[in-house]
Amino acid sequence: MTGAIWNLLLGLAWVLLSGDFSGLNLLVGMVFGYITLILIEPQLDALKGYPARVPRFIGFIAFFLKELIQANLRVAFDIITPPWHMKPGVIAMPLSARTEMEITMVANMISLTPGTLSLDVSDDRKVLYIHAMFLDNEEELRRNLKEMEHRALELFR
Amino acid sequence: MEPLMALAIGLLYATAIFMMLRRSIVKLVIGLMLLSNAANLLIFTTAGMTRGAPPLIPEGMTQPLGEVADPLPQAVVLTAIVIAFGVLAFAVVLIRRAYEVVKADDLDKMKDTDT
Amino acid sequence: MVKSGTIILNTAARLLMPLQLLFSVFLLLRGHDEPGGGFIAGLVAAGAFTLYLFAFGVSATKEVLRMVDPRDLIGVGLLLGMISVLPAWFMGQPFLTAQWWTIPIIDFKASTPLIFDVGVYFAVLGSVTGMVMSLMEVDKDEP
Amino acid sequence: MQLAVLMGFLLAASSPLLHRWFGQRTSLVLALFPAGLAAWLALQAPEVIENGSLLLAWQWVPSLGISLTFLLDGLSLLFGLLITVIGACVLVYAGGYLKDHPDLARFHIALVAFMVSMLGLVLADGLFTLFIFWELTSITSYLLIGFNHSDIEARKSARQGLFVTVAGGLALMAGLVLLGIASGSWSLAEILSADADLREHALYTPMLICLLLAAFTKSAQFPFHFWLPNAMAAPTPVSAYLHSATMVKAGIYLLARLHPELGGTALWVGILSVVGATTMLVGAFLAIHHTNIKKLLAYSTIMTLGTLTMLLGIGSEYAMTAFVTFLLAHSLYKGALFMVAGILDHETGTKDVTQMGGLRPVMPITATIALVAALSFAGVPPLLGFIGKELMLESVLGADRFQMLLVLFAFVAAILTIAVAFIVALRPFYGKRYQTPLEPHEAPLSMLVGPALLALGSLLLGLVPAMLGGDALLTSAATAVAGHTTEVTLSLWYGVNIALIMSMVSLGLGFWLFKRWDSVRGRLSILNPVMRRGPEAGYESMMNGIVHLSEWQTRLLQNGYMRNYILVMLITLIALIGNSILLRHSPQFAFDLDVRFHEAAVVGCMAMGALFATISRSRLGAVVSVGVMGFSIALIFILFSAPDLAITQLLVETLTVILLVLVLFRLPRFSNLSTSFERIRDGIVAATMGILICMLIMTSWSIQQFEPISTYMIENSVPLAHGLNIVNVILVDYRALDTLGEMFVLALAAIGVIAMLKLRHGEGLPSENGDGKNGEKRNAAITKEPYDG
Amino acid sequence: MDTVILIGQVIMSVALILAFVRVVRGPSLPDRVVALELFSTTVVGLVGVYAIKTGVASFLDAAIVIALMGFLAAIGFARFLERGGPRDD
Amino acid sequence: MIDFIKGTLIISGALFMLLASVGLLRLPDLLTRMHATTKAATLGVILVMLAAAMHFAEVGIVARSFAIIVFILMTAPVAAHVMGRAGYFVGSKLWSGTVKDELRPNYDPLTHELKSGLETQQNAKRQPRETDPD
Amino acid sequence: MRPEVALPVLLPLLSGAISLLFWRSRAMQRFLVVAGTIALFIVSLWLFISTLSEGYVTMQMGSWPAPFGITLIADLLSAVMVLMTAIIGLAMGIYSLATTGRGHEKFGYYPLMHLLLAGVMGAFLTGDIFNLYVWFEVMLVASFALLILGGERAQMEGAIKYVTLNLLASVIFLTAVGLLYGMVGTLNMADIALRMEAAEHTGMVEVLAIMFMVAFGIKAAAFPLFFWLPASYHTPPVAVSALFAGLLTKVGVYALFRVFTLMFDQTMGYLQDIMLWGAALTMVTGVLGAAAQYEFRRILSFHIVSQIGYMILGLALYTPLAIAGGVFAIVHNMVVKTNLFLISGITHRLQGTYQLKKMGGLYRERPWLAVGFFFSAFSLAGVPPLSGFFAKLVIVRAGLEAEAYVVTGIALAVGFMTLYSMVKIWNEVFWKSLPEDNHVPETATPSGDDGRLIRPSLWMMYLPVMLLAMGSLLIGVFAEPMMWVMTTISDQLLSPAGYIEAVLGASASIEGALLEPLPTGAEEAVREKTP
Ligand code: NA
Ligand code: NA
Repeated sequence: MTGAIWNLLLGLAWVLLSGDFSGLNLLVGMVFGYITLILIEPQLDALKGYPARVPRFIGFIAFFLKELIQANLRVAFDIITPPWHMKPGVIAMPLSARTEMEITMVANMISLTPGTLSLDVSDDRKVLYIHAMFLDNEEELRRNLKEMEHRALELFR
Repeated sequence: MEPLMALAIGLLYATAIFMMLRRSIVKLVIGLMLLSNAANLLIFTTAGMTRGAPPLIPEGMTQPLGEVADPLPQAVVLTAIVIAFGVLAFAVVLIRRAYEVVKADDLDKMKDTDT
Repeated sequence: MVKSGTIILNTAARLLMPLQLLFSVFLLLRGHDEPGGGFIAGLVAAGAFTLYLFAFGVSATKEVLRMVDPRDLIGVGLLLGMISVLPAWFMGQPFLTAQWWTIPIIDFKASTPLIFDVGVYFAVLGSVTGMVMSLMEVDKDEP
Repeated sequence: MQLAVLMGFLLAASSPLLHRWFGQRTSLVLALFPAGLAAWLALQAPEVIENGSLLLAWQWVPSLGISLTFLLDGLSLLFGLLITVIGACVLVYAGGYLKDHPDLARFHIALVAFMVSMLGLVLADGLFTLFIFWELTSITSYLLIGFNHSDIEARKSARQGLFVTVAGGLALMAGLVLLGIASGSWSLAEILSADADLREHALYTPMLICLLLAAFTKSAQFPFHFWLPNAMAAPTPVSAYLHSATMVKAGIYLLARLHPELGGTALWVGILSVVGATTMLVGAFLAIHHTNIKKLLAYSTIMTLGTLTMLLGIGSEYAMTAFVTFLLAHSLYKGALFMVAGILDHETGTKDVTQMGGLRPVMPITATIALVAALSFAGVPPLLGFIGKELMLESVLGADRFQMLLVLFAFVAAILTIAVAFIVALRPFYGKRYQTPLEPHEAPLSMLVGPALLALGSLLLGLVPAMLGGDALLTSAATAVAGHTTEVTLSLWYGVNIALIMSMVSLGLGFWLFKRWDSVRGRLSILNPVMRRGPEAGYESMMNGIVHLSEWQTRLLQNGYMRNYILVMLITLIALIGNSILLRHSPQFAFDLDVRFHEAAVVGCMAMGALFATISRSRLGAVVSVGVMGFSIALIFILFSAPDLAITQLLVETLTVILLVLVLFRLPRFSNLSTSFERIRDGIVAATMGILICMLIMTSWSIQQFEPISTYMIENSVPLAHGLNIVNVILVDYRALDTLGEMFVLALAAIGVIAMLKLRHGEGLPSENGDGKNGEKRNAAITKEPYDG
Repeated sequence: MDTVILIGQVIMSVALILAFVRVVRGPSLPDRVVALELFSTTVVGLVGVYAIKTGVASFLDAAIVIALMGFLAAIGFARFLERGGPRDD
Repeated sequence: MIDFIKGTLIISGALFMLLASVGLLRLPDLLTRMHATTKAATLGVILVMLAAAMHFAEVGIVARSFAIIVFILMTAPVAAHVMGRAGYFVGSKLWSGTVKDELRPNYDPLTHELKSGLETQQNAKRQPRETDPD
Repeated sequence: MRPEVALPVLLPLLSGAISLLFWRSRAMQRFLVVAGTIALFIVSLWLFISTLSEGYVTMQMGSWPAPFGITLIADLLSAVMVLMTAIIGLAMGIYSLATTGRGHEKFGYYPLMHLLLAGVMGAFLTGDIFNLYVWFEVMLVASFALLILGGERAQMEGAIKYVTLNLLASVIFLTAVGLLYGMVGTLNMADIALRMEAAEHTGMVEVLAIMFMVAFGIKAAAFPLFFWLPASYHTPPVAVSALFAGLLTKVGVYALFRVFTLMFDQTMGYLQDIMLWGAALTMVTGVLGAAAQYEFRRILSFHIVSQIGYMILGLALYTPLAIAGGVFAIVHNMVVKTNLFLISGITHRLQGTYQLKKMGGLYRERPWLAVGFFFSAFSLAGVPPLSGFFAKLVIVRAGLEAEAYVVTGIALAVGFMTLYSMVKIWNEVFWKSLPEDNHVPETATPSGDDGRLIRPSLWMMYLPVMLLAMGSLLIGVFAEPMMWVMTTISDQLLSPAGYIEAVLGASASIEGALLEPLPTGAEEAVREKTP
């Protein structure tokens, strides 16, 4: 993520320096920034793996959007058709993610996807408490969540 | 549009004044917030409202394309909003301190300095 | 008392604050031509610090600000505002008459209105941050 | 001369300095000043007598008609001489009376300042100059009466004297302005010499009433007389000078001064004769009532002042002659008697006449002076007082109106006066010797010179009236008062007439009364309840009334209930606007509704947000609701072409909500404190205001007929200001001064907030620990703790 | 296209109103705050549609600001709740 | 064609927002309502912004639209998390149909400690919450 | 390019900003307050001299021609107000050095003071109605902050009322500005004056006049809008009270004078009576309010209200002489009322209380203080030949000339009541002996061996007091030049053409401002801009 910020920063710096505040220019700046980051990756630990992540990131977005739409449709269906079929509940999901950044990403993904909402992380950061709307099939839910976590973590590792 | 706004602003003034007449200092502050918003909207409205033509000039031109909304009331309201924000922030903290000192959210308990 | 901002909030704040600050600078610099300007930018920046304050508390935010007290920011802002008033005087024009200079190398148009807007930015940033910060500061020492 | 008068104020101010140089002899040094002035006046006398008047021009504030021009005619010359001569005597006397008093220097400041003011008063030609000096005499008199300021009675009396005279002063101001307006001039000389008859003027009556009020209060006419006896709380030299010889005669002076222009009408004659006569009788009667020597003299002064007023009211040529003669005689003997009273008080330690007696052997000179002065007072030939009384009775007998009443009053007063004179002058010195608090000795020379001189004056002017040009001076004065030439020839013998007979009879009766004084006084005490309800009681209840009124008003208006304040303000606004737009004019506007659904929805959300914020029972519900309103407003700004505004509104709204939330945490929940009556009342006021505002917006928007100035701003935004965002260009260029002020507002609010939160409980104030380090330490200690969210 | 935009605006306006209803109904503070969040998000949508309708891209700047700063209020309320403020207030 | 896509995006975006608000209004408790708002509203914004991006088809504006999408995606879940957590901890009532609560037993309302439950290798039992005492 | 018209605003802003930047350095702030106020005094004097010789001095800020930019303009009234403000500021600067606690110094006392002065100056000099609002707010927020400095209970209670009611006034002001702009499309006051003459809806003109009257009436503390003043002015540190007393309400009065002579002169026919009775009731209620009080500063506060009545009476009578008198009263009051508050501060320092009943003995103890009080108090009561007398005389004369007998009578009676209160203070504080039970607190009186204040700082408190007392006397002695200035002011005010010309140029006329002729017909009369 640091890499992304740096990339954006560089892009903006480009925009500023060139004095051309158009979006096209920003995109150009971003591209140049990306190239720069590839070049300086070896020097900075924080940037490790960033260049490689960008393609994976785009793939992830596609996956994520699919999930998002799916989830919404299901929720929509349940909202509009009483009586409610949902079986909400709070479950604890053991986390593979370790760093704060990873945990946050995973938690946010989960919040945005299938009928799940991250409530909190335990103090020892081992467990993420999730409010789920459809606990009909808890095992499948946990599996899906794990897959989501796995895909997200791929981006960072 | 302006007549509808006039009605709404009238309502805003009324609610603001009603809140300012309460005994609770919290309500008083909410009243002040409503009041300053109402005044800002009033300035914005009386000058006339224009749809979809912000006072911006496109890049590379010297005059806007066609008629644009009057920018002056906007600037005036912007100034007024920020001023009102400063004043309200002050008022908000003031009621907090007043409550700390007087220990009551009741203006009737704050009349010792007058009588 | 509940413990400090959660991991999620903290991380988000750490991510969002620089983004918001950057965005605020963006708003500041293009304010003369597009929606934005010193006030808006200053408020966004103040919002950024507020987020950071909520997530990490006062002392951590003070560390981020290093030795700079919000009151210094206010002072700098006001002073910049005043400084932009004066150049016209030396040119024999009424106060606040805009002066425009082109900085040669980067072809950047500097002007007193820009300095003025930057002054506004700092004054707003300092004021709002100062208010929120001192509110939170005193909140802690009471039951 | 003006310079001399003004220098007098400097001299007064420098009196502490003089005390450092001359010590106890300062009084003598200071006395040189009035003596010099007296000499100067005396030198002018021939010219004045020759020409009638002398004008010494000196401008001050010509645009207001205020000049320092002095008008020197017979009247002012007479008064001027009295003021300066008696002033010199009193200064010398005071040097003895207040010897070693720690506050003597301050006394001199006030006394000299008073003397100068009084002189200015009688010499002033400008109406407002007269007023200025008039007020100065009141103020200096206040300081002198309150000389013993640690004594509550002195303070009260000083205040009373001041209030009564200043109240009159205000009437004087009004009267003089009216006089000026009516006559078209602010100069006495011009007014007196003008042809126009002010008596016919529409403003005559109000003007006269104002002026009379002024004169009556200053000269202690009934029913304003009560302050004068109380003023006896002043040191005796003050009483001698201010409250017999000079200041109290300022009102008389005013009447005399204006008599040629305003006198002689039925109103004038009626008021002056009746009030004067009443005052005369009341004064004389009350004098008998008291045993305090100074009070006796004070009431007898009131009697004299009444007499003088009455004479001015009668207004005949005789009366004029009597007026000037009586005036002069009274000043001389009463000044002397007061000083004698002071000597007695000083030497015996008491002011009670009944506690003195047989003092003649120990203080023979004083006794002689007292005798001479008292005989003049009593109107015994061959003293000046006799001539005065003779003329007075003559005038009364010749009065056109109220003749019987005046004669009766005058006669009774004469008897009482004689008794008083004997009580004052004979009782302490003759008869049985009483034990007094102090062992009496003859007074020091400094205290004897003054009264002796004055007593001598009474005697000599009686024996040889023409001496020192007495006749000429009085003629000149009488001429000035009458407004036409009035020859005064004083003589001890006018032949046997009714006046003489009355005089002699009264002498006898007066002596009889003196003999039976103690028993008469005892019998008079049954009148005490009546006297307690006199004018002074009226004054007291008025003073109390002011305080009660004040308390009532404060309870009514400034009652601490802020909603009442707001209500009053709003109702004022509503009433004024409503009256104007609904009753005086009619609102005119077109109701042209061109609204899209989403706009209506947003405006509705905004309005409902506001409404819910007011009716919500939950504070944070209200805050959220206000947030909704804020977002709606932002959306309205967007929908109507104001992106900058929308962004600002959004940010401000968010930050306001955050501040509120931070603060509300500390505050209690909403509670319903108002009654339903209050809610309905407030609701009506609020709704009325809302409707008015709605109407005003419609009207203002409908009647726009001018090109807005922003057209110029739009046109020149790029060419001249080099900016595409016109709103921002306005903010940082066209109207940068607004923005400059605005950023300071925000900064100020922040300073205020920070100070409010961090500077507290006396923390950091000098009284605590020097420089407020403790507060810092406390905060520092706290910030070390882990943040608790 | 205009019709589509109009329909979109109407739908979103209804969404705004419904969100506001939740603000009014509460019952607890978190409910209201969530409704406020939704309100602000809906405003972003409305602004987007309005930008399309008018062709003024500058309006999107306001949307950016809401997207970036709008959630601060919610965080403020959360802090209030976590510090022990009454939730049904 | 472009117009059709734009139109579809706008209408569907608007419908998702409506969906979110209907959900907000109709769903039974705080947490379920938050499901509706976070997901549906976010999606709605995304769709509308995609439409805007298509409409303007200028790089700068497209970038802005995407910025909005990114920002919403970054902030919405954070807000939801913070609010949900706060709401849950201060005791918002859960819907009676709630089938499971693994958090409650691991949370100490006095110290505000939140255990993972993995300390003792013993997972929390299914334990719907009692009605709120407040 | 006339810098002197802008410098009185810009200098205190600059010194305020610098002072704020140096908030850590006490010495620097103390230096700045002296240097700043002296510099301010010098430029104000410069401005005064310029206006004396030229009548009007203007500057178009940012070189934008009027009415498009913001015009700063000084006529003689502005210049006099500016000069008086600078004098008060200087006096307060010196006085504050001796009275301000370190805590206050650390938390912005001096910057607030600079900026308060800046706000006041701005209000006096601006020729733009919205800019006037901005300066009002600068002044107001600075006063808010000064008012609560210290955070005592009384301060908080007072501040809530002060803040609320003043905000109400600000909102009314702002509302009026909004309606005004909607109607005439301009903010420049000279331009407004021109357009108002041509405005078609006289009812609306009248309503606007009323709104300004009420808004400024609240700021000026006129009846029945004064409640905030007696509720709050006695609560802050005394230097702050004095500053407020001298400056704040006068700005409201100034605004009334400005607005009703320039913009709304045609409404005076109707509003005159309202104002006249408002003025009379202001005088009476103010002075009556004080009668029952026994707290030094509360008495003085009520008297501020009463004196405001005199000033408004001057405006309400609306004759040349009356207006001159009104302005005279403003000038006089600024000097004297400030001074009385300063004196109350010294007495408080000496005796540790503001309660008259607990004080006493200062006539003997502190003769010079007594002299200072005596002059100021009796000047307030209108005793000649001090400044107050001339103010009163001019107004009374004007009132009687205008045949407003009742109101003039009230004005005179109020003079008497003023004396009543002043004598009460004099009797209690100076003449009466110190009551046995007043144990002067240690903190209030850093005392020497004889119980007297021996700090060197006392002279810094005395100096301004004596100078201002002297000022009151000098105004009286030099009443003629004063009157010349006042008459010139009233001439300028009553013939606003000069002002308008100074702002807009000689060719100013309303034709240029009018819109294209509107089509006839009721519907079209409504402006339609919406597409
Ligand atoms: Na005019
Ligand atoms: Na006019």
